[in-house]
Amino acid sequence: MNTIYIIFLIFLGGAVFTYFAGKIHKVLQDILFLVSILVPAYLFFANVEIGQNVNLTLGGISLSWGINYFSWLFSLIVLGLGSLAAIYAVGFMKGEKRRGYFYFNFILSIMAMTGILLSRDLVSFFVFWEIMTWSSYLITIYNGNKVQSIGIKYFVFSAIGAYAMLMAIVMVHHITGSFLIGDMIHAYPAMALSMQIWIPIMFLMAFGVKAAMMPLHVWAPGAYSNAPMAYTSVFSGALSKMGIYGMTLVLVTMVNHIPQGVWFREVLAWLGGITAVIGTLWAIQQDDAKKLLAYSSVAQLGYIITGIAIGTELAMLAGLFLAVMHALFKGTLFMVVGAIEKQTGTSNFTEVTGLIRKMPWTFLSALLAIIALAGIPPLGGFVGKWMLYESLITSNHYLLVIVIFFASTAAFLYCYKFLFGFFMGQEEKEWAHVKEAPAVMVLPMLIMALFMLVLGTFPGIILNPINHGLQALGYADSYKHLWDTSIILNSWGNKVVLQPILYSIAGIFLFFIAFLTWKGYKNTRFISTKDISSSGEVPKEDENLTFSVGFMQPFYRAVEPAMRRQIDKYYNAFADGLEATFEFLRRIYTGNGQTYAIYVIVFVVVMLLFKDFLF
Amino acid sequence: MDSTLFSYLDYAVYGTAVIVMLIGFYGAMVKKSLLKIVIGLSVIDSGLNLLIVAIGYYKGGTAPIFSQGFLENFKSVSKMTDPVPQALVLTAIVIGFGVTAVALALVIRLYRHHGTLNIDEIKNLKW
Amino acid sequence: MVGTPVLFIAIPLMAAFLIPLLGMIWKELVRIVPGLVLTYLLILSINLLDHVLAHGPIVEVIAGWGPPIGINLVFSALSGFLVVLMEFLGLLVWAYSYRFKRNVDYEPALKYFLMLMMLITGSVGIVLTGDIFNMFVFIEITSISAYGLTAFYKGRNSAEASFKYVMMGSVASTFLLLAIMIIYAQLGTLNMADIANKIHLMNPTLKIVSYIFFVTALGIEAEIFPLNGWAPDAYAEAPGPVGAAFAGIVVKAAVYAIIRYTYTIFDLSGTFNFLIIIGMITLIIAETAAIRQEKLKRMLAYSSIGQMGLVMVAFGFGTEEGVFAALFLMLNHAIIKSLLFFSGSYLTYNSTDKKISEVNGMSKFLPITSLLFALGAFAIVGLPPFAGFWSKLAVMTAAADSNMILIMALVLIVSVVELVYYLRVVNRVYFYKKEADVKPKRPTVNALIVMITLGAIILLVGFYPDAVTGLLHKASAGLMDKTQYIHNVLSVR
Amino acid sequence: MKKVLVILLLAVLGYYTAVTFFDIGFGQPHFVAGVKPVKDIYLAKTVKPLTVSNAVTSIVVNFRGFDTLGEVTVLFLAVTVLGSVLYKKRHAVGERSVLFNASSIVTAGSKLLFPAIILLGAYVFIHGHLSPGGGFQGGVIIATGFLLMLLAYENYSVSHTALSIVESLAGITFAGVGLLGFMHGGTFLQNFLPAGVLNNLFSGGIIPIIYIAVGFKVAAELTGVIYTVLNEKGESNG
Amino acid sequence: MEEVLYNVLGAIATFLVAFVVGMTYGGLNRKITARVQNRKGPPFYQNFIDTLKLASKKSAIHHGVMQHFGPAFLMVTSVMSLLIVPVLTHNQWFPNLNFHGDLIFLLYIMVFGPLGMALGAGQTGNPNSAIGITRGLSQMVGYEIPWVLALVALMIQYHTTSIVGLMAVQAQSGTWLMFSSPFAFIAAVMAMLGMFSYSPFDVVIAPAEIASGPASENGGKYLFTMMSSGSVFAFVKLTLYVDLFMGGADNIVILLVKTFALYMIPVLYSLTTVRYRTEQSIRWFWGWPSFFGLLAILQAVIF
Repeated sequence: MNTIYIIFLIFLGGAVFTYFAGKIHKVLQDILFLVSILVPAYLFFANVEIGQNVNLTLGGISLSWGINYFSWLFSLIVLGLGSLAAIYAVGFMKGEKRRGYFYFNFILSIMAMTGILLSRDLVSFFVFWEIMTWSSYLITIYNGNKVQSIGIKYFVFSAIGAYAMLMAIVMVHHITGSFLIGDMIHAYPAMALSMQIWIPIMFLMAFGVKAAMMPLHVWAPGAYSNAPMAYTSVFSGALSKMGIYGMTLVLVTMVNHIPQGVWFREVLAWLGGITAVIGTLWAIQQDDAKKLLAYSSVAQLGYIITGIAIGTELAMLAGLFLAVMHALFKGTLFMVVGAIEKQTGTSNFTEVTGLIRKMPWTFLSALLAIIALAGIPPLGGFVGKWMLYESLITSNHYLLVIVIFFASTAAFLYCYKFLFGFFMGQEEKEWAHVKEAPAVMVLPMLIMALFMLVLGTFPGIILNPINHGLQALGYADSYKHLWDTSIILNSWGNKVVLQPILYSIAGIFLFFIAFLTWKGYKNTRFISTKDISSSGEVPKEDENLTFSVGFMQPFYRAVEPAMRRQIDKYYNAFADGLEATFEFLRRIYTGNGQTYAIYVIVFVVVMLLFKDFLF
Repeated sequence: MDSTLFSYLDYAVYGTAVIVMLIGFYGAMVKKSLLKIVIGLSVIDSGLNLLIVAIGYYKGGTAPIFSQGFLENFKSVSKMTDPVPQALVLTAIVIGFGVTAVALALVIRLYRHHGTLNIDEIKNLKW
Repeated sequence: MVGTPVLFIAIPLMAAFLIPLLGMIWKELVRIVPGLVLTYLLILSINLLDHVLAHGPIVEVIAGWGPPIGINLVFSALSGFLVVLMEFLGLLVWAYSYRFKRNVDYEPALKYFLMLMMLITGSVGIVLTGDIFNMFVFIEITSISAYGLTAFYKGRNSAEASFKYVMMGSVASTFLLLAIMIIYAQLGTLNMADIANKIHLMNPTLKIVSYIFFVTALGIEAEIFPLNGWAPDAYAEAPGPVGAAFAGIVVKAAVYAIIRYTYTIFDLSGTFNFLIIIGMITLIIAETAAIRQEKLKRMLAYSSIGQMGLVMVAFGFGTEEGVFAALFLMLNHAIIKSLLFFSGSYLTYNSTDKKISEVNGMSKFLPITSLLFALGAFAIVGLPPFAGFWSKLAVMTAAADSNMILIMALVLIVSVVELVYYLRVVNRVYFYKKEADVKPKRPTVNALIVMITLGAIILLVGFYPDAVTGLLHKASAGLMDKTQYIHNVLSVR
Repeated sequence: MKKVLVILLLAVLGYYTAVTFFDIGFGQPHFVAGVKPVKDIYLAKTVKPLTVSNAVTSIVVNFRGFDTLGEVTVLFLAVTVLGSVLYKKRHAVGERSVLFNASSIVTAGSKLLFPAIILLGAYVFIHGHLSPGGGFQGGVIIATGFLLMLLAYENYSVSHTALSIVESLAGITFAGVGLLGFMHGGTFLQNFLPAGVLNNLFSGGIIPIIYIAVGFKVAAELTGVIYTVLNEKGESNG
Repeated sequence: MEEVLYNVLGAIATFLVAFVVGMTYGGLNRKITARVQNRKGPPFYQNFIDTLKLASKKSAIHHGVMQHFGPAFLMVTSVMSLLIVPVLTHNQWFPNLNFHGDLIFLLYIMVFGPLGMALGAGQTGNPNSAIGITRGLSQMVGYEIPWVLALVALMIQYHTTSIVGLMAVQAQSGTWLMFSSPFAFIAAVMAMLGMFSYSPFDVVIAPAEIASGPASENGGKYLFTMMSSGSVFAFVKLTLYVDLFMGGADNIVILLVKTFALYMIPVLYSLTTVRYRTEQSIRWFWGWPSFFGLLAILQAVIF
């Protein structure tokens, strides 16, 4: 049997067995869970060859599964992050209720994402897409909070997207007579103009929803923050990348072939930019870490969308690199929040403070991830941002640069808020009992933090697969050509101009650590944060001086007029209006049998009157 | 018999049947009492049955019975009225009876449950 | 050959007449015999279907008179498929109700099972018969059993629901008879194949009028929009399994009748568009009404109506693909909606109002039932990899191939509405706190088995749709080929 | 308002229905040209192979006997539904709830008339294949007899069990005869008895048997209906 | 190897120059402010005395590791920016590590320090620090907009993202960019007002209100590091402006003249205004400065 089948069977069987294993023993359940994620991941990277295809026919539809370089790139995100998150989840879910439910859906959603990447035909693509949607939906509502508002909103948006995609799929099938993606791409240039425009739009709707693109993003903050953090790292890190994956495919294989494509790209790029700004502004205002990170995810996805939409080779490199980075740092950050929530029971900045000495390793990973998120030099985030700006400027998107730059500058605000809110500030007695999260949770975070560090210095590690992937999509090899011509990345490769700078940063840094930190640290003694001098008097032990409520208020006050109008409100008003209409419509059923009988006569009479028109 | 007069009679039979039906419909749809509604329903049935039987009629036709006299006098079945509508009407009547019986039983139940026969007050199920 | 189609009618009738006598011997027989009969008929139908798929349709004449003189029964791939479905569901409904009715006295139990069996028989008869008047008789058998089943429970508003049903049902039978008589008065025959053969001779106006009357009459059973006032009430007030039987059996038979008239008998031009229009209206109104429901069963009822609208739309495409999609939908709807009714009635077992809010937090008390309900909800909104997805895909493909883009979009938008209200209920089942005064009732073993069987079928069809698609393709090809049908029937002597 | 609307609607409906049937025409051949209506075949075959005098009976019981089986079932079902709808727990069943004040003339007359009515009914359904009438008509006549008795006597009662046995047996006979025909000739309800001579009592094969069964059944069922309704109690929630 | 040695020595020399100049400027600022306000004011070398005192102090306590890291981060940033910004052209004693695209790099590296500092200040647990930081970061987002607008305008107009490239452009054409791109210059200078955090944009430290804000819990060596890095950073910023808009400098005298001239803008402006609230200053930056920035971009795109 082919490895691909085996992978899916392990996933599926694993999901079911894991679900029921909880009835036998909890540890068995954990082990089964890990096995059913890690083994397929191993098999995938070890045994599945790129370019290999398997075909099968189901329900009269021929399905085809296989992998190319481009999807392999995303499988790195999905299975890599998925495996780490799985390990983390074992720690996170310890002692929680409904573990079987969680594990089941976790496995299924990893399977679905793998399936999406493996799909070479639209039907299995759609099937896996929907499985991904509902499994993630089920985890989103796992804790039972706000299931009706957040959960349904997520699902409705996903469904609207998915149905748009379904329409596109069947239209493609109508035109080409086949469900294969290859056939669709092949037939696309010869289609009628209206089809050429509508099919990408509908696909982009589907992908835009998952990638939390601007008018379709309203589900994301709620869903991201409501899911258990062990899953949200995958949700925000990997699942949203499926939208990016699809978007890239549509843009490259379809939109590029029509002259109107440039409008698609412009609109998408701007939507991405606006998404970034909106996400950032809202993130700054949040007091809940989960919400903050959720909005931040929306914003980060905006950058990625912009990069993909610009579509020059450099922009693609930037977008995909940012995608990988986003998976890493946002995965880490959600894990951090999860660890904190696990240890303290809350994820609210206004409640938790001063954890830095209690959870040093968590803090370290959070710090590195935040630095990467903010795009500050030594870490990988900077490389992606840099390429993005460069590509925006070289492709003449001047205003967009400003927009993106504004978003990423404003991102510092919430970055700091995140770090300060949890780790800094007064160390309160209330949290004195807090301990570092178990190793099984800390380890994945640290591994990812390490990756970010490495990628900042050696981005080629991930740029190489991206390059292969882009070549698979028909882009030219950018290894020499692009990295040479790029103003930023000139003579990258082995002899890197940036590297001396990075080394010198490291050198200076170490120097000052030696000069100031180490020596100072040795010579001074630690005193509690209660013992602060400058405020005139020493606060009492039970006095809470941490400044955390309304943290970024000055900034928020400045941008308030822009934030009064929320898209969310419009959607809600629309939905309420619809429901009111429905409420009115259903009064047709008056409950009076006579009225119903009159309806029958009305029906007959109307048909008789219009019979010449109807038949 | 005068042929024009007879053609008016044509209209009379069908017309009566249709009017009976319409009366039934009116009763079933406007009257408030459950019993009157049921009566209306069976009036519809009556009109309908009349209509159906009328279709089978032929001018000057005999009953579709091969009595001794018929066999001797006519020899031709084309002189007989159409037996099929009659057979169908038989079935329809019986079915109508069944439905009416059920409806009446339900009226009893409704009266027991709601204490009224006014259909406007029996609207617990709606929307 | 193990039997002929007439046994589907004769045996249950025989049994129905016998059961009161058997009940005098041993009361339990009243419950057992219908099950035996249904089991036998299920086996028989499967065998016959097998035979039919290999050798072509069976046309059976009654009383030795070949068409068009006598009444004939046609067991083709299409009707065979529906018969298997109905007998299967009937068996499940029986098994589900077997102990469900344990707390009921002997006498009502006897009547319940009799009516249930007659309901199934009537529906099977509608599907099998090749004679329009005979179809009328079977429709009446079905309706009267349905009236009785609807009003089965005392102390609820069931009589009210049933009375509305009776009112509309009698109007329906009036129009049906009128339509039949118009056709007879013109063509002098009642046999479907014969009518189809001669329909082009008919006066076009009369043809249209009779078609309108037919659609009105059958539309009441098939829950077409302005004619479906009875449906939500009846579904809501009938015993739970009966709701499943309505959705899975009765409505299917009525839809089959409409389709038979539209595809085979009449040769009018605008019928397909007409089906699409009424289907769309039904779909939209029903789904919008469903989202605002406070009672679980009413919600399921409206959903069922909506699904039937979708089936109509799919039939309205008028292509073989469309028919295939519609049949697939009917199959899925029958299975899934039955599961929903079965599990839903246990979720609200001890409540009088059957409010949706009363299912809150039931997953803790009824884990398997809740799981199956969720499975059904997911399947009916067409989420892969469950059964509903394939039919939705088929409908969409058919729509695209008929260039019905707008229809497609509308259907999908409405599906979103459907999704919302199903998910709301599932969320309540799993994530809300149980209300203190609600007492859950554990499902009986046979009910569990029935529900699990349905769940397994949903998964089976979902993961391996080939299990049914071959059959459905044959059935849809059979429906499309009108001349073949006429030939098959009329060549029998 | 509602009335006006209904009247308008009904006017349109009535107009179209009437026009349709006027188009068909009354009392003259209305079948479209080139069509050979089945009624001619029915009439022809009624005499020849079936040797039944009453063509309606031949159609009802033989050509379209299947319909009749269904029809009988409808009646049977109606009784079942009635019983189900009006079912009461044992302890709630008491005396008849609907009582009439019958004068002694009525009571005495009823006693006198009852056998005659029964006899008439029996006559009608036995001769169903020869003269107008048949099982249904006969059954109804018999049921009228029982109705008369029930009206006249307050304490007159019919055994439910007996009724149910009769109707079951009659139904079984009908279906059983049909199945015998199936075994004999390969089709359901096929005639397997000698046809006899036209206009004789013993003619028409299985038709008289079926009609007798139908007669019994209809009689039993109608009586059952009447009896059930008469025993209905006026109290709420039975 | 020898080159590396030169580089290291040169870097130290640059640092010293920057330190001295920055400190002096800071002292002069105090002096000028005092004179304008009709006070005598401290001597211009007062800052040197202060730092000396602070450097000689020995800290006895700390509030955690991050408190040590904070000033270090700040210092690293100052030095990094110093190394990237060309101080003097054609002078081997003032080497720089600039490379193509360093403007973007600089934009990011410049916020690295404040963020690190903010972390250090955060761990002290002093609420005043946190308040100051939120104000500072918010204000930063404010002035970054016109600043980036100006920079992007330059990048567009001269097709380079490197400081050296822009300097080369000026050398080639002989015109300073402040004349050829006046709008960009105006926007950049207005942004500079924010960067220096002098009045009216001094809500960040607001000495009388929140006890110097971020620095409030630091003393001794910590404060010394912060002050010196602040001085160096001021020098870096001024030099950067000179490089970008005023053609750079060949020798140190010209550099001092140009930088001092520029430095006078925020200093003098601060004397005429009163403190803005944070949101007021943010809106101020998003008003006219951003408008000029947009004009600059318009100019760059059109010409």
